[in-house]
Amino acid sequence: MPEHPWRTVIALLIGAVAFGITPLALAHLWALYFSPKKPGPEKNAIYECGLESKGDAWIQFDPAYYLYAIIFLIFDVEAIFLLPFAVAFTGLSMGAAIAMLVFLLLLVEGLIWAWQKGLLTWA
Amino acid sequence: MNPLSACLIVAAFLFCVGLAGALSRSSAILVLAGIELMLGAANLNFIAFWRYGALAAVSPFHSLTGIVFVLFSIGVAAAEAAVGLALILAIYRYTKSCNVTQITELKG
Amino acid sequence: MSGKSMMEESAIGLDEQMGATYGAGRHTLKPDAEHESQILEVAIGPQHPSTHGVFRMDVQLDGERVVRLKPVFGYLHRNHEKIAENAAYLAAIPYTDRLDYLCSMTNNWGYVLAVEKLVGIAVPERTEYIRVIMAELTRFQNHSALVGFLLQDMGASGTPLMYAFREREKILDLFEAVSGARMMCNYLRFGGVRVDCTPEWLEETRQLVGRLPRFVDEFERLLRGNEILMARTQGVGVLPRELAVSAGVTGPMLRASGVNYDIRKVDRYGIYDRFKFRVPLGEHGDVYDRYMMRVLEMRESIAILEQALKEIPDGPVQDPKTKVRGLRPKVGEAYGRIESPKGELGFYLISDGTMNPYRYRVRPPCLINLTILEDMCLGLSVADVVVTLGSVDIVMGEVDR
Amino acid sequence: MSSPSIDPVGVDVSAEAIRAALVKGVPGCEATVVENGSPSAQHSLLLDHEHAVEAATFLRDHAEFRLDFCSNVTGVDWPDKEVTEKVKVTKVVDGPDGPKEQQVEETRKTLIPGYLETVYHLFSMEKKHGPVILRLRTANRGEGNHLPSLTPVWRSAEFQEREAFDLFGIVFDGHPDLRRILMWEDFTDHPMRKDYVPPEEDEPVMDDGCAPGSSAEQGAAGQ
Amino acid sequence: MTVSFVLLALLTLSAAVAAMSMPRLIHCALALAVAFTGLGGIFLNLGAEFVGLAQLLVYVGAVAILIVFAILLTRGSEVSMRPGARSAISGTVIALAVFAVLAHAVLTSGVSRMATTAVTPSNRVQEIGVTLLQQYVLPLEVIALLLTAALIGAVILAWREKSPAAQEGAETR
Amino acid sequence: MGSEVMEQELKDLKVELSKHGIFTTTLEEVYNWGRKNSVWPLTFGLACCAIEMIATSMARYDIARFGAEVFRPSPRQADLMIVAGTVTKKMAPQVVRLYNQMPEPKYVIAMGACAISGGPFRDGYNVLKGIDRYIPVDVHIPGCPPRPEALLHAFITLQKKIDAQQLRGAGRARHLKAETPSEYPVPDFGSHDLEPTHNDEVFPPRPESPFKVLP
Amino acid sequence: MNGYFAMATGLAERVDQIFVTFDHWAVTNTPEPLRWLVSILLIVVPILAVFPGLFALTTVLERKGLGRIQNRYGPNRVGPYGLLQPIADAVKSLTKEDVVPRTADGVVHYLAPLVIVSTAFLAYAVLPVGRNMIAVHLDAGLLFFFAIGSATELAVFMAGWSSRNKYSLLGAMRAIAQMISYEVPLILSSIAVIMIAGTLSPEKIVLEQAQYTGIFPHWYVFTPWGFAGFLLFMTAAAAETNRSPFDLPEGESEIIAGYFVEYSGFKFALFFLAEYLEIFAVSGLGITLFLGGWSAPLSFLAVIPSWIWFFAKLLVMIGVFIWVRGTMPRLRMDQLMNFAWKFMLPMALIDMVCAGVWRFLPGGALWVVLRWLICAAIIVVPYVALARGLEQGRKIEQRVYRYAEEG
Amino acid sequence: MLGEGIVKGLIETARNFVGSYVDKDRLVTVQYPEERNPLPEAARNFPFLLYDGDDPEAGLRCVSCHICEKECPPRCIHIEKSTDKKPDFVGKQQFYPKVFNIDVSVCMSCQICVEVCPFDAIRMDKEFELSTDDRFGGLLWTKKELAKPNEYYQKIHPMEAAETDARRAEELKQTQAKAAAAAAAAAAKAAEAAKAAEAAKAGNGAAGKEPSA
Repeated sequence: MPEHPWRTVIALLIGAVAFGITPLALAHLWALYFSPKKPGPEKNAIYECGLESKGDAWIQFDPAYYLYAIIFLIFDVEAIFLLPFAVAFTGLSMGAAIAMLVFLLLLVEGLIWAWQKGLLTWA
Repeated sequence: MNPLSACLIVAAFLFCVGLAGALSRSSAILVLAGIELMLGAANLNFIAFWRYGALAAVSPFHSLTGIVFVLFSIGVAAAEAAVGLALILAIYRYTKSCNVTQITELKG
Repeated sequence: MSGKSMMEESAIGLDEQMGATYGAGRHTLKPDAEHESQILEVAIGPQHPSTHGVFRMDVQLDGERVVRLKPVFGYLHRNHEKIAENAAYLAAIPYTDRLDYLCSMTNNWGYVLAVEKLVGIAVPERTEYIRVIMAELTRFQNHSALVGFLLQDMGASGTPLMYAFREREKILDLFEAVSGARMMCNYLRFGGVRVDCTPEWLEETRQLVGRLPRFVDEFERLLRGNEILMARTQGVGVLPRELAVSAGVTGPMLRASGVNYDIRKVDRYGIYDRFKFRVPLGEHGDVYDRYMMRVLEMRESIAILEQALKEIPDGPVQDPKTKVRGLRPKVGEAYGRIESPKGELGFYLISDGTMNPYRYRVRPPCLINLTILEDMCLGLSVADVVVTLGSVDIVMGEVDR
Repeated sequence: MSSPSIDPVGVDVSAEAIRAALVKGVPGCEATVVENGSPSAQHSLLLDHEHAVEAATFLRDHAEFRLDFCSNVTGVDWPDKEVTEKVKVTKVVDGPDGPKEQQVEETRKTLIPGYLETVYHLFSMEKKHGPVILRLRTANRGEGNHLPSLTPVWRSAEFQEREAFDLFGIVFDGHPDLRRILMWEDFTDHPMRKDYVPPEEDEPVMDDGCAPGSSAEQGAAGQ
Repeated sequence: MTVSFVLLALLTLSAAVAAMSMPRLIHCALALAVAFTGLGGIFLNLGAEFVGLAQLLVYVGAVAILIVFAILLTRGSEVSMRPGARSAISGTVIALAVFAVLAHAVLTSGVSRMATTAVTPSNRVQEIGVTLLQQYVLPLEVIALLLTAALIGAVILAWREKSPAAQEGAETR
Repeated sequence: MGSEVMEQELKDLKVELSKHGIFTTTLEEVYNWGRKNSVWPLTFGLACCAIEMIATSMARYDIARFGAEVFRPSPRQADLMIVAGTVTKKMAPQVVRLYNQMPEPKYVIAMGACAISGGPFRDGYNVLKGIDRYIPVDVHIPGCPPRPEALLHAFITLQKKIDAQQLRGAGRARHLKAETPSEYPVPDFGSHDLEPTHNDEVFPPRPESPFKVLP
Repeated sequence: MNGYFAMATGLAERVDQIFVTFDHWAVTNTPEPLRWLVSILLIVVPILAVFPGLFALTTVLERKGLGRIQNRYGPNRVGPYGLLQPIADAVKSLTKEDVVPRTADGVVHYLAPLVIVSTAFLAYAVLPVGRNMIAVHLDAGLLFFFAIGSATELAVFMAGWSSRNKYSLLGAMRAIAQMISYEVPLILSSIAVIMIAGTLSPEKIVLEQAQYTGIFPHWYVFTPWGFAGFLLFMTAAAAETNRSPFDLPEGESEIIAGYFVEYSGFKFALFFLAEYLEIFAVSGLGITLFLGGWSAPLSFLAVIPSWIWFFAKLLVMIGVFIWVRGTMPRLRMDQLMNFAWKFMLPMALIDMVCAGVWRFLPGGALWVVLRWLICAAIIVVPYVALARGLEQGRKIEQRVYRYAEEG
Repeated sequence: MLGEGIVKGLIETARNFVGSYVDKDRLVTVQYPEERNPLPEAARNFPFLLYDGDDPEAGLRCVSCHICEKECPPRCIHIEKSTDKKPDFVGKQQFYPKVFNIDVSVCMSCQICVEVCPFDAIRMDKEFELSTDDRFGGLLWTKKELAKPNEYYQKIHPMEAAETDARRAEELKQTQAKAAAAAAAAAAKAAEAAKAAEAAKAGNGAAGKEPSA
């Protein structure tokens, strides 16, 4: 087992997909044999509180989401660098820790800047 | 073909797919995506050489260079993606288009 | 193909619609000339979990911010007025039950009061007390249910609503014991009430009223200090005082904006001048104030109930001179109004001397309180709109009649 | 029960007093007191179209009246009435003995043209008095169904005037958003008018021709 | 060269091709996410556990989201997304040429004859951390600086200056 | 000769059927058991009755005991439409559309006088005289409004009805037949009334009913 | 006496390791060519059986628990105590018609629930549910967990976008914004643990905590940074999994049912399954990181098998989630985001610094209390400051009301 | 302090959760089909027609006066008067309803019919378990379904029924007394007449049959 960790992960993935597909397939079979599907123009229209849906849902969206995504991306990358540091932390000297603190502070600076600019306030 | 060259071929193909996309697609976003793919291909090369290259055997001091390089590369790519997409957004705001050809046309 | 043209269309349409700004004190939120994101037009309702029935708001969203909101009514327009104009005076009483279907007793009272004005009927003393008791019980259950619904709109998984309905059921049991029905009591009559309440009933009511403060305490412990509730409601859906007055907003909503106007105090109808009770006033006019008005008024209702239950005299419950069936008022008109739990509930009657009212008009507090819905909601997010609507306390039966 | 029309401080807001103030304060305003025969004694003021908005603003801003709260707005339909009266007329009748003046009883039918009416119930939140009742009447029930809108004076009239437009067909000039409010847009009738006839409905009936629970006279009850 | 490698390479490459050629932008973005996942899989397959997972975390979890957002924010451009015939052909031709050169280089260089190490070089996360903080401190700080600069730059680019009133409101909050 | 073949085939079919018989029966039982115990209503209240419907889901009556407290706001996930209150003509198209958008199997409870027949408001010009003019109704609850217990009773009635439905054969449930429609035409807003005023396919509800629609 | 004790511990050990032993036995008794298959099946099948089972149990427990909070019974008629309720729901969902909107993007619409379920299952690969009971031994196990978790966002987006429904798209956007915002504090608050434990492997983190001083365990939740980290982690976890009070993406009262508005039948059930699986997984991770994983809360309780402890802790966590759901209203989008970026993120960073300080302060006898106090101060002072900032910045206060003067 | 109110709320819900196991007030569910809260005496749902004695036809109190039909706000009552008459409980000849239908799918349970009925013929039932899948057949109640004996009324509304019964007994007594008085008067008259003339049989019978109203 330990020598093939990914094999287990792949097996789990396959199992999980099968777990999802099996009931869907069963439901499909059920529909095939017993309960016929009855699609229709009204039934398969978009739901909107009982009204006919006006306009498209696929519209241009609010840029506020984008700002958060950028900040998230930056911090996600930061986490990638923090993780090895954290693992090695117990064996590291104070100097290395301070180096990481500097790394952290540099990023926090960006955060504080964004905060002060009012970016972290959802529009 | 040994594993290393297989990796390199795959990376080269990936790079070229990205290149083809970046060159032929008119959407600036996809151009950026193509560039990301090319960066990914480069990362793959780093990893391949780290894994199969002789460097690790030669110098334990440099055994992790490939990995660390990929980490840095990921960081740079992320920064690039953030700024690039923001740029596209900013351009889109003024030209109402992120079509590369249109943008150049508009600039005259 | 569709993308660009649609975007333009909606932008143009919006500008045109926005051109039509009007009205005293109407706020408008003009969208910026170049819109960052496209306007999303969403219909909230008529089937929506938080429109309190079949109400619809046509909302235009910029991201999640509301830039335009048009209420659409009429999904429950049941022609109450037309039906009442075709029926005898008595037959309208059960229909008033179904106006604001949470508060049938006060609706009865409003109508009966108008008819009593139109005909000039005196009401026996005991009846006045019974009416006050019924009205305040109604107010209590309405307010508690409203707080529950408001929290439901805020996304609480039903717990406050369950507690509110737990108490409401007890009050409905009382209503049922005296009038025979839980919700549609059809209890008040011109010059009286239909049947007297028994001493046992009064005793039960006293016991229940004694337990009600505990329930309000529980409610307050559960909700009052909750940071999420405060964050969700404070500073949201602000209704300025001047606009509230101009728009004819009444009831707890008006008082939350700081206007001291309670018809129980102003008109002193019934025997409300005999009871000591206070009128709570808000300062900010936001959702939190409106919510707190309800909670504080629940406590005042308990105070009135205690006094009324103590002082209620014996006596007849029906004015013997009044002809309940086949009432035929003189030619004339009358406007009678009461402080229903939701605001000023008025009935305007014109008699042409026949058995049926010539004109029967309900002045629905809910509908008029909705006038300023758009003004309160502009610039808020959908979540806030839902909460603001919840704090207005509407019942579609009354809005659309 | 205290009388609601007199405020405890003592500002007289009876229809007559308001009329006097209006005539003085709004030049050219024609205000007529409409008497109310019922015990409620809520008399009202009939205003002319031209000065209605001005008069309303005057009442709203008047330091003593301060009628800042327009509570109730409603339409009333008064259809054309045919009044039948018996009149004694002296006529020259050709009798067998020559023309002769004779008292003849004749039924004369006069058509009183109908009109639509809007009634506004005003109160004061500041002074806590009221009601003051204003009425506006249209010229007729057809083309002349126009009235000035008081929504610019009181926001609370907005939906209620829309409702009167929807159900009675009164057109309010100057209303910011006059659309149907209760019925759907394509609906063409004004159902609260007295002469409205609801559409024929297909009623399920039993074999013996009687609808479940509804007798013949009930079928006509909707009108 | 194992079966898993071939499968992953096929997945990655086909997803990449799909990402670069599908007409609907969102589909491209989703295919791109699959390509990134496949690439991460190849990394894992090559034994670079940390990097593979980091690739998944950053690319699938963040970059793909960013691209999706960017697409949703610039929706007006979705109209003419089919690659123009001429540019597509020229782009493909250039890319194929580049590929030919690269493949030739790979196959003819000494790499293809190089003896590959049988064992995976050690890459425990702890060692990565130590290496990072002992050998590459300066690049690390530079990356931090770069990220901060990217954050600020991207935000300034993407952020439309609000009206003064709105900003005041934002600040008082 | 033809008839002999037919007979033989019929016999085979019977054998085949009996083989599957047990299977079908148990399947039917499980199917009905699952459906009847997991009826999720649509969050959908129209008028007064809606308050009693809410009361039914509240602590005193607790419809959750039957597993039916999962009020789903989206018709896609709902099984039961409780038409709780007056359906006005303005609302009727929306109700029909919501019904249409529910996936099969779906059930309708007409709660209260108004939903069944227009009730006290049936003389109104804007009131639909019963929702069964446009969509098929499974259970009617008279009352104005019906008590919460009455709704629970109707719910139990519906459960019994579901339990009695067959999976196979000519008598199988409506939604299992391919030919029965799953969506009904949505009426249009006319200038005086809804058009059409009722749907001939569903109204009057039973062919053998003593009631007929007179034009 | 000693003998008995040894026997008891031996027996406890045996019971504790019963599944592991069975696993070994089964694998060794399988013919060689099939061994890999059996060993994998013995890992995959239990995961695919136990956690969906737990999901079924949780749905009914949640409904009953909410019921009890609300003075009622909850489901109690389907099967004994209503326990068969989820099975009825499953049968119903399975036989329900599947409606896909006409204008929807069919393929993406179909794939979304599958992707979300598969990724939810994958997270269990690195969750130690008992002593020696972990599916995959990964050096970077935690990173694997987070990397897999981040795929959920795309699945949610797929669901919301492909339906082409306004509510679902709004819900999806909300969900993504929320998930990315809370993923940062989620990772950062676990970094504090990693710093002290010095490993990314969940099983090693548990082993670090499964030591006892006297009878008390070394759970990280008992340190100031661990306690703060635990609260931060669980708050972020609730937000990551869209649990109340962070259930905005499916805020019924606002946007109908969020990103799965248009899903019916079993696809809808799959979303629910995935959501609960994520809750279990992330709660399990919280337990692993802060609550000592499968280790017993007191040393002498270790006789009870480790997997029982794990699931007991998991049930408690689920109970808390239900309890919170029964109490709280929902946050608003801006508040949610502000809370994430202006409170959670700074607190998580400070928590990391606190963990660093903890490590560098000496652990001598006298220092134990002092270290504790210093670290607590590092946490509490910013907490108060940030909480104040959140409250005062938004002018949130308990108000006092005046009454009209008697007239 | 941030979190204080939330903790308070959590405590409150926890109290209710625990309370639901120990406190009757915190578990208020009445498990309907098995348990029921007793309906109060005044409870009302739909009207029914009362009859005295055993025969629903003969004992029906309704005299087909149409008052309820006219007063019913939703107009759900449909009555057709008979052409012949039958005696009521005091023996007076009255019409009876040939058809008496109530469309319970329309009835709004307002009780106005009961209020206005001068003959104590219509009362409100408490029965509410009336769900049916039969839209018309099940919800249009004819005389047959509506007629319920007085005992039923006494059972569901004991106090009200006692009052009504007492009043009716009183009425009956008065009528009988009147009849007796009339009979006595007639007898006296007859005796007088007998004195005057010998034919008195016919007068006696007529007086007994027709009490003065």
